[in-house]
Amino acid sequence: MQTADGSAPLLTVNGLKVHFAIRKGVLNRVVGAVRAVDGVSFSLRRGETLSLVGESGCGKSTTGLALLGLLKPTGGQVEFDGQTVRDFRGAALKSYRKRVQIIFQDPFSSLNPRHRVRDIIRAPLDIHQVGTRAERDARVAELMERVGLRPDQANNFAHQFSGGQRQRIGIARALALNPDIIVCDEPVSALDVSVQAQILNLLSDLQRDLGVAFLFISHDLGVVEYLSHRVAVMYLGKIVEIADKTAIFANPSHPYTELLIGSAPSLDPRNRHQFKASNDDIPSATNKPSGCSFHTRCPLATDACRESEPQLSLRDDGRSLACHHR
Amino acid sequence: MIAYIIRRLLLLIPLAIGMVVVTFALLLIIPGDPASVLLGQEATPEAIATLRANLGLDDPWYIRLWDYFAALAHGDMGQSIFQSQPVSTIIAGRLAATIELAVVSLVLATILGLVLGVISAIWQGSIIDTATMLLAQLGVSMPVYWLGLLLMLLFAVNLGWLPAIGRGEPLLDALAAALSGRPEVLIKSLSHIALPAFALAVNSAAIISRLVRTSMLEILREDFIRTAYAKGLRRPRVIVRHALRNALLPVLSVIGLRFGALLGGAVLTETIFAWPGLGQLTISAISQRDLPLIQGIVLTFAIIFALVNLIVDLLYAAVDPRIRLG
Amino acid sequence: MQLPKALRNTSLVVGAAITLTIVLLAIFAPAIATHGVEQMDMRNRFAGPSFQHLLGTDNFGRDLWSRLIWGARVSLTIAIIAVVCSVIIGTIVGLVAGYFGGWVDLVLMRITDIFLGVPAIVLALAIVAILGPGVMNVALALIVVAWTEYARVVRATTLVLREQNYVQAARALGARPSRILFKEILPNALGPIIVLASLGLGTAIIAESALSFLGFGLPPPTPTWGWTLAYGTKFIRDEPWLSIISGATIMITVLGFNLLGDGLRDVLDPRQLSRGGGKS
Amino acid sequence: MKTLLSTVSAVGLALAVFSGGSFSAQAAGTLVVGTDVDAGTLDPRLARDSTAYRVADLVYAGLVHITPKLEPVPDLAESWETPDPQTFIFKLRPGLKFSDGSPLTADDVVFTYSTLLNPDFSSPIRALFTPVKAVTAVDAQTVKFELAAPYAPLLTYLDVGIISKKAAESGQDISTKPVGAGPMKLASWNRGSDITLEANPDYWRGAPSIDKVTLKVIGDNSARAQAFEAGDLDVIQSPLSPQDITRLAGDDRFGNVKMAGLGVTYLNFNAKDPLLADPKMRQALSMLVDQQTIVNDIYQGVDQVASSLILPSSWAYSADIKQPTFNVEGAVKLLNELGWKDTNSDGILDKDGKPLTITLATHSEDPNRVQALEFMQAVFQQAGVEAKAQISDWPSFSTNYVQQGKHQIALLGWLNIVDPDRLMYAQFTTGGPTNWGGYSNAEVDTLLNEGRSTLDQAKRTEVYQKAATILASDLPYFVISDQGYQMFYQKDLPTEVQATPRGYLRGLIGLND
Amino acid sequence: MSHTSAVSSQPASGRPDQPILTVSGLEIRIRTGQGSFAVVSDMALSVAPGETVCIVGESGCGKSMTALSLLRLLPEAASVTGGKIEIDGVDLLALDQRTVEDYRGEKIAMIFQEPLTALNPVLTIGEQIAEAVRQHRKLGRRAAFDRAVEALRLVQMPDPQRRARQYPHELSGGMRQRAMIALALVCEPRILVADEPTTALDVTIQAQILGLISDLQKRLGTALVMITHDLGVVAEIADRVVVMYAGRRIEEASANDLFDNPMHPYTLGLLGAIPRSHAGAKVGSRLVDITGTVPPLWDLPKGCAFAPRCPKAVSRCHQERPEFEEKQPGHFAACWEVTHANG
Repeated sequence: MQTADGSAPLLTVNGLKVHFAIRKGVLNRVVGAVRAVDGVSFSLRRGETLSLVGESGCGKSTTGLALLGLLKPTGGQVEFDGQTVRDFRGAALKSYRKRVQIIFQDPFSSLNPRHRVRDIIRAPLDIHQVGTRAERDARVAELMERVGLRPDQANNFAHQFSGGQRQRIGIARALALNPDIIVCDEPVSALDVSVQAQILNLLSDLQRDLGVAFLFISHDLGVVEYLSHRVAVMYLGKIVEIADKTAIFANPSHPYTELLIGSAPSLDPRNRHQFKASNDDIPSATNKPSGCSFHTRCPLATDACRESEPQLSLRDDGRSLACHHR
Repeated sequence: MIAYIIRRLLLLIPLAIGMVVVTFALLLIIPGDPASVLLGQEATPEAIATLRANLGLDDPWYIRLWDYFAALAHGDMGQSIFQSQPVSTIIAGRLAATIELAVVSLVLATILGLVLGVISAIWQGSIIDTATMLLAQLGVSMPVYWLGLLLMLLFAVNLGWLPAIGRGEPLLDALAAALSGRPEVLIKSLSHIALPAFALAVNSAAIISRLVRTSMLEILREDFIRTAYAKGLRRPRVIVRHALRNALLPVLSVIGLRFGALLGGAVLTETIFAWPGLGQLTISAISQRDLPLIQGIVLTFAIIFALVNLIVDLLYAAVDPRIRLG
Repeated sequence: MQLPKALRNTSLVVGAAITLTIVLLAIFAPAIATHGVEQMDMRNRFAGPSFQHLLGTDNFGRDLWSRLIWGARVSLTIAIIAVVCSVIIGTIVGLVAGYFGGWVDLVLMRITDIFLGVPAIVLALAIVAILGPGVMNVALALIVVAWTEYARVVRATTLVLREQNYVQAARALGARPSRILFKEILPNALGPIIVLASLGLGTAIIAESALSFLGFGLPPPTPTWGWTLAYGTKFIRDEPWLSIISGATIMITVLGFNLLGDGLRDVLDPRQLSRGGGKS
Repeated sequence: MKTLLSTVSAVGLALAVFSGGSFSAQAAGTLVVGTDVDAGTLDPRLARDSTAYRVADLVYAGLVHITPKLEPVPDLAESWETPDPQTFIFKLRPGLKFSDGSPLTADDVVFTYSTLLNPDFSSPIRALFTPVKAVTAVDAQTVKFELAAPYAPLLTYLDVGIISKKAAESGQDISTKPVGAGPMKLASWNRGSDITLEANPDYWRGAPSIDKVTLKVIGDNSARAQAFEAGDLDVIQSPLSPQDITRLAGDDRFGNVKMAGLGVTYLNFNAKDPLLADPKMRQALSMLVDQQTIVNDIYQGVDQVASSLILPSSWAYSADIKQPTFNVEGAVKLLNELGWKDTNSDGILDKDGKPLTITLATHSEDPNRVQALEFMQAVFQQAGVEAKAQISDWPSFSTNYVQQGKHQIALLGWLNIVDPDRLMYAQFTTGGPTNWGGYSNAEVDTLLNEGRSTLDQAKRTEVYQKAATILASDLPYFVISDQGYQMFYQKDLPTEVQATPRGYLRGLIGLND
Repeated sequence: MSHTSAVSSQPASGRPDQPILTVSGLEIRIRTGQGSFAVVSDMALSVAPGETVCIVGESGCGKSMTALSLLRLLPEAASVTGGKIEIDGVDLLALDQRTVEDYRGEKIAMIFQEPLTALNPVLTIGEQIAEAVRQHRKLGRRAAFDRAVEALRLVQMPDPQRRARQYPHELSGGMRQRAMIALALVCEPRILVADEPTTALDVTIQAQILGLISDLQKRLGTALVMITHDLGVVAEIADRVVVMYAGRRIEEASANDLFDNPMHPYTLGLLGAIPRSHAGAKVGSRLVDITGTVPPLWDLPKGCAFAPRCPKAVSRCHQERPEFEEKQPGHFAACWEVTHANG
């Protein structure tokens, strides 16, 4: 698999924020905010896979939804192909919608149960009025084959397929308009291991053949390690470390990255982790700890961590890190 | 919590204004005029005109509406055209009777509904279940007034067990009388309310029993029921403490809605059983085009309905710790 | 897969059978009616069931059987018009309120609350009093009362459906709201709507009869069930047949719609549709 | 039916807990009377419903009292004289007292009538007193009525209850707290439910033999009848459902009074409608009204087939005056003569290509009228007249329809016809206030004016019979039936029963005439 | 009979203890409108005190049904139609309902996958645990509640006094699962059945909970039956492993043996499909792709259920179902293509 080239990034996210209001009182005034995504910056190059990894509630999915315009960002900028997405109107927005697609986690709820597979895959073509009707149908058949489905199943409904096959349908839909970027929101976490492997292989084949870039959102380090070029680790709405895959896995720098990788079970019973029954809990985005939000769980935490928030900064080895101690 | 209650009560204001305006508009275009009803067939056109002017019916609609709201702001619902009494006095006199009827039949409906619903859920698929649910189906399929007449025919006329019509002492007074050694007063009051309350309750009992059944069946499939069994709890305890308590939650919100339906159903029931409540008053007010009275009744219904729903929501929050009102 | 399941649902089968029977009777009323619907015979009032009069006669000596099956036409027509219009209005309001949210939702739902709050009887009587009795006006009176329920249910369903990933997917593709509402959301909201509508038909039939009972129904000699029952209740003491048969006709019809609705609820339950293989 | 009921009765066992036998409201010296509506007011000047009238009759006393034979006899007035046809002078009894103990004087009478005559007071009966010019007190015991024109019916209208001027002017609400000089006084009034009266020992004839009268409001006629049968009520009276009447009459637990009433049920032809302008048309359509069936089958024989505008209960009645009678062939023949023929054999008569279509209207509150209308419609239809029914509730029917002359044929009724004038003058004189059909006939105008200006009963009889004869062929009204009055009572009542066609209750509390 | 061979042989881990839980020849069927089909067939299991046996497999393989049957908690449509479940030599299936209820929580307890739904939302944590105590111990309300707090302390619930008075939704996922474990262990059962106890948790919390479970197991000497789909979890915690496919065991071995020397092609495939750097496999190479899907249980192929997806399948595999037999000492498999190493 080719790693991405060093050309200009296709997508640049700068200080993205998504806050949800907390309302209270007689007049339902806004009294605070859940800072689900709180200043996230990264870039994505053509044809590469960048993974957003982190535990539930860290804001990785919210980031993905905001990128697609499914949630309204509270702040920050998204640049696509040199243009700022928030300025997009009319045709520009339409073309952005065409070039950035999404694959969802849940293969059940992501396909309309009342539509036939043909209609589901053709929807992007219909909406953007690509080609004639016949051309669209031909494209549907082609896509189905591409993702490993039999085109003669086009008239079936989603519930007639297994989870893995549904995920293939979702992928075909995302591919229909030949996008530059596909946001994959936990695309395999609902699947059994054997099926998960099929889908991961398919995704990696597609990237190789079509040069599409993936923003891969996942909590599963194994999957991330398998598929990514670069990995961004998120914790409570912020990226704490972002680096090449090998750097992250071989040499995790942020204490949280370390904890995350160290928590993944091994596959070697002769070399077990001695997991501690410790009880430190993940704080929630509603009441984030002050300073470095990881300090409540961090073995290295000092007063500085409690008081000031470390910024994400580029280090000599090419990784970006947000930690006072590393 | 207090803020929530205040906010809900404030929301009542636009609702009430809206309802007054809608009712006003309806009454404005309904043909027929209280002046001529008041004066009877023999009235001369001049007399009708004089009365119209005296009643302010000739003023433009916006002045009449404004006057109404201005008076309402001072807590004055106006004077009934026909009963030469303040609307508030008339309604206050009738309200207690209607609420008594609605509450008694709601209690009746809830008890019946719960017992039948739980029984048929526990013995799902058995003859008891089928019979209960068929009964429930019949209950919702019967026109209330027909049921009322049949009940009256049977219990009051043919069997002579219960009085056909009218109301005894108000139940609370009757209760007090019974406590002070005059049980016959209470018996009389109960005997009067039995038929109308039952006729009114059948529909709601049927609806509640079906809901309880569905909700019970759903709860009985929940994981925590399995947990309760896994703890070694006996079946009756699981059903009462774990299943029923949770199954009551959806029932609670329906009871609020049913209360509204009961108030509506009271119109027919009260007419049949000569129950001196708001329902009867509504019919006569409409048939006399007693505008201020109709407005007052509508307003009263709105307030009761809103209050009942507020109480239900508060109860809901009290019973279900997951609900936070804010 | 669905058909045998549907057939195994007793409620559905019985409900459909009753409904179908009534509908067929209504459609073929001209052929099935044994007597003229307005043919009076004052010497033969309140006759019991006999070969000549299957269900006896009414207070004008008219054949009850013929009147009831002709009445089925009227009652069903009114109920269907009322329910179809209520469904259309309620669905559009519910979809729009649920999908767009914000102030659109606020305004639409307050309007719904107002209609819900004004006692149904006041609304219905007002409509009939203003417009005078007539099939469309009686239906309109029922619509004004009934549409709110559909609006509320569709709104609640839409609130759930709009968060579904397939709706998100369509939004991400830049689909217009009309496409999302009518192609993505509506088909999935149809289940509860159909269920509600079939229950609503029953409610409409009862409501129409109640209007007639209060004297606001269609004018005679239209053979409405409401009038037949309303007359029946006048004679309930001495001639109970009339009110029992006409009441039972209404009850059985409503029962049919209710069973049908309940059966459909079971069959169309989305949880059952989406239930894949068993969990391990 | 019986088997069905006994099956259902099993369900009733649960409710039997409440049953403590029968709940008869009857106790010594009390009377429970069923009534169809609650009184709107207890102010006799504003009374407009039967209950208000009945209560007022007990709580108040008027100058005169109207006997069951419709004759005015002295009540508060001891005697009266008419020095000329335009002056009535009443002498009050000495020592009259209101139920609150205060004396009743001529001032109270003057106050009662002068307020009643004030247009702003909007009394529903003001129209009856239109010719009255002034009411004055000659002295504390004497009241003088001065008229603008001779007005024969006046005396029969002077049973209006006299109210206490002092109470009214001190701000007491007469409508809810009545003060009268009648045989009873108000004890309690539960709106919508019941009105209880107790004996007034200060009544000039002394306290009645019944201590307490309760009027129980039960709107539904059948329900009221059932409550009576269940023993909850001692007395019920018209309006009653005919089918209940038949049953109750056959039950020997109950006493039964049946008499000619003071009301008529009639068809109001709109003479201004082009279709109905020709009396011949009205005659033809009248011949399609099967009075016999309507009266016997729908009204179950309680009412009587009417033949003219003069009621059988009236002194002016003559059996010789005849409206057209039911005759379908005759009607069709007449219609044919008028040019209406069934040229296209669709069963409906037509003329100039237009079918003969007519709208029959009534109001929805009275099920018997609705049935009568439906029946007539069927007969019209059979005779080739396309008849449409229009039924709406009373306020829309009266205000927006009949009173504006928008109807073609309306089925209506008049009540309280204590004098022939009351059914004819306002209704048929040209431009009369209740002449909704726009009927106009100079000869009738003259006769009716004459009828009210002479006090000579023989003369009046002649005049009214003449007018009625003309009207029976001109047919602005077709009178279908003369209403009957019916009362049922428990046979174990403590007093002797004397009924009046108006349903007043004095005859039940021991105050027989 | 195949199952007897599996049961008669002692677990390879070499524990001397008598098994406290023995399952043999277990068959579970589900009734439907059209008849019934087996979801678990010929299942056998034997667990000693302090031992951990993992049942591993993908969705629909019958592992959860097996777990539920151990407490006789099968859903209504399912029932045990054959075999034995013995706890301390007593056949659970032969007991009357009341005695089974006495066993639950007292002798054998269970932890479920999703602690949010497995706890009653309207009762506090403390109430729910105390309820279990009072069901099995003659204790007063107060004492039972104290016992519940103790149990919460045992599972290292922070601030147990306060948490005991909270409702499930007020706790984080990790704390809920701790509460669930406290609930299961409060009456010190000899056997603990854990059905995917960490699947719903984040990876760092999963590590804590796995640590907690094995910690407690060692301290209390509980026999643990763990149901999971995650071979990583298996590698971390299991003494012995049973791999299931389509309602049947296809391989059973000690954890070490299984990961060192997986025999059944399905096990091999599962291991190869895990995208994780582990012994021998290099990340970035293509994942093993088990083609196709699990066949529906009501329509199983005639021979080996895995044959249609098996890269090594021969014609015999499609005709005859392979016996589940000991291929090496303590290592069982059901596959025609795996030969007996010892004979």
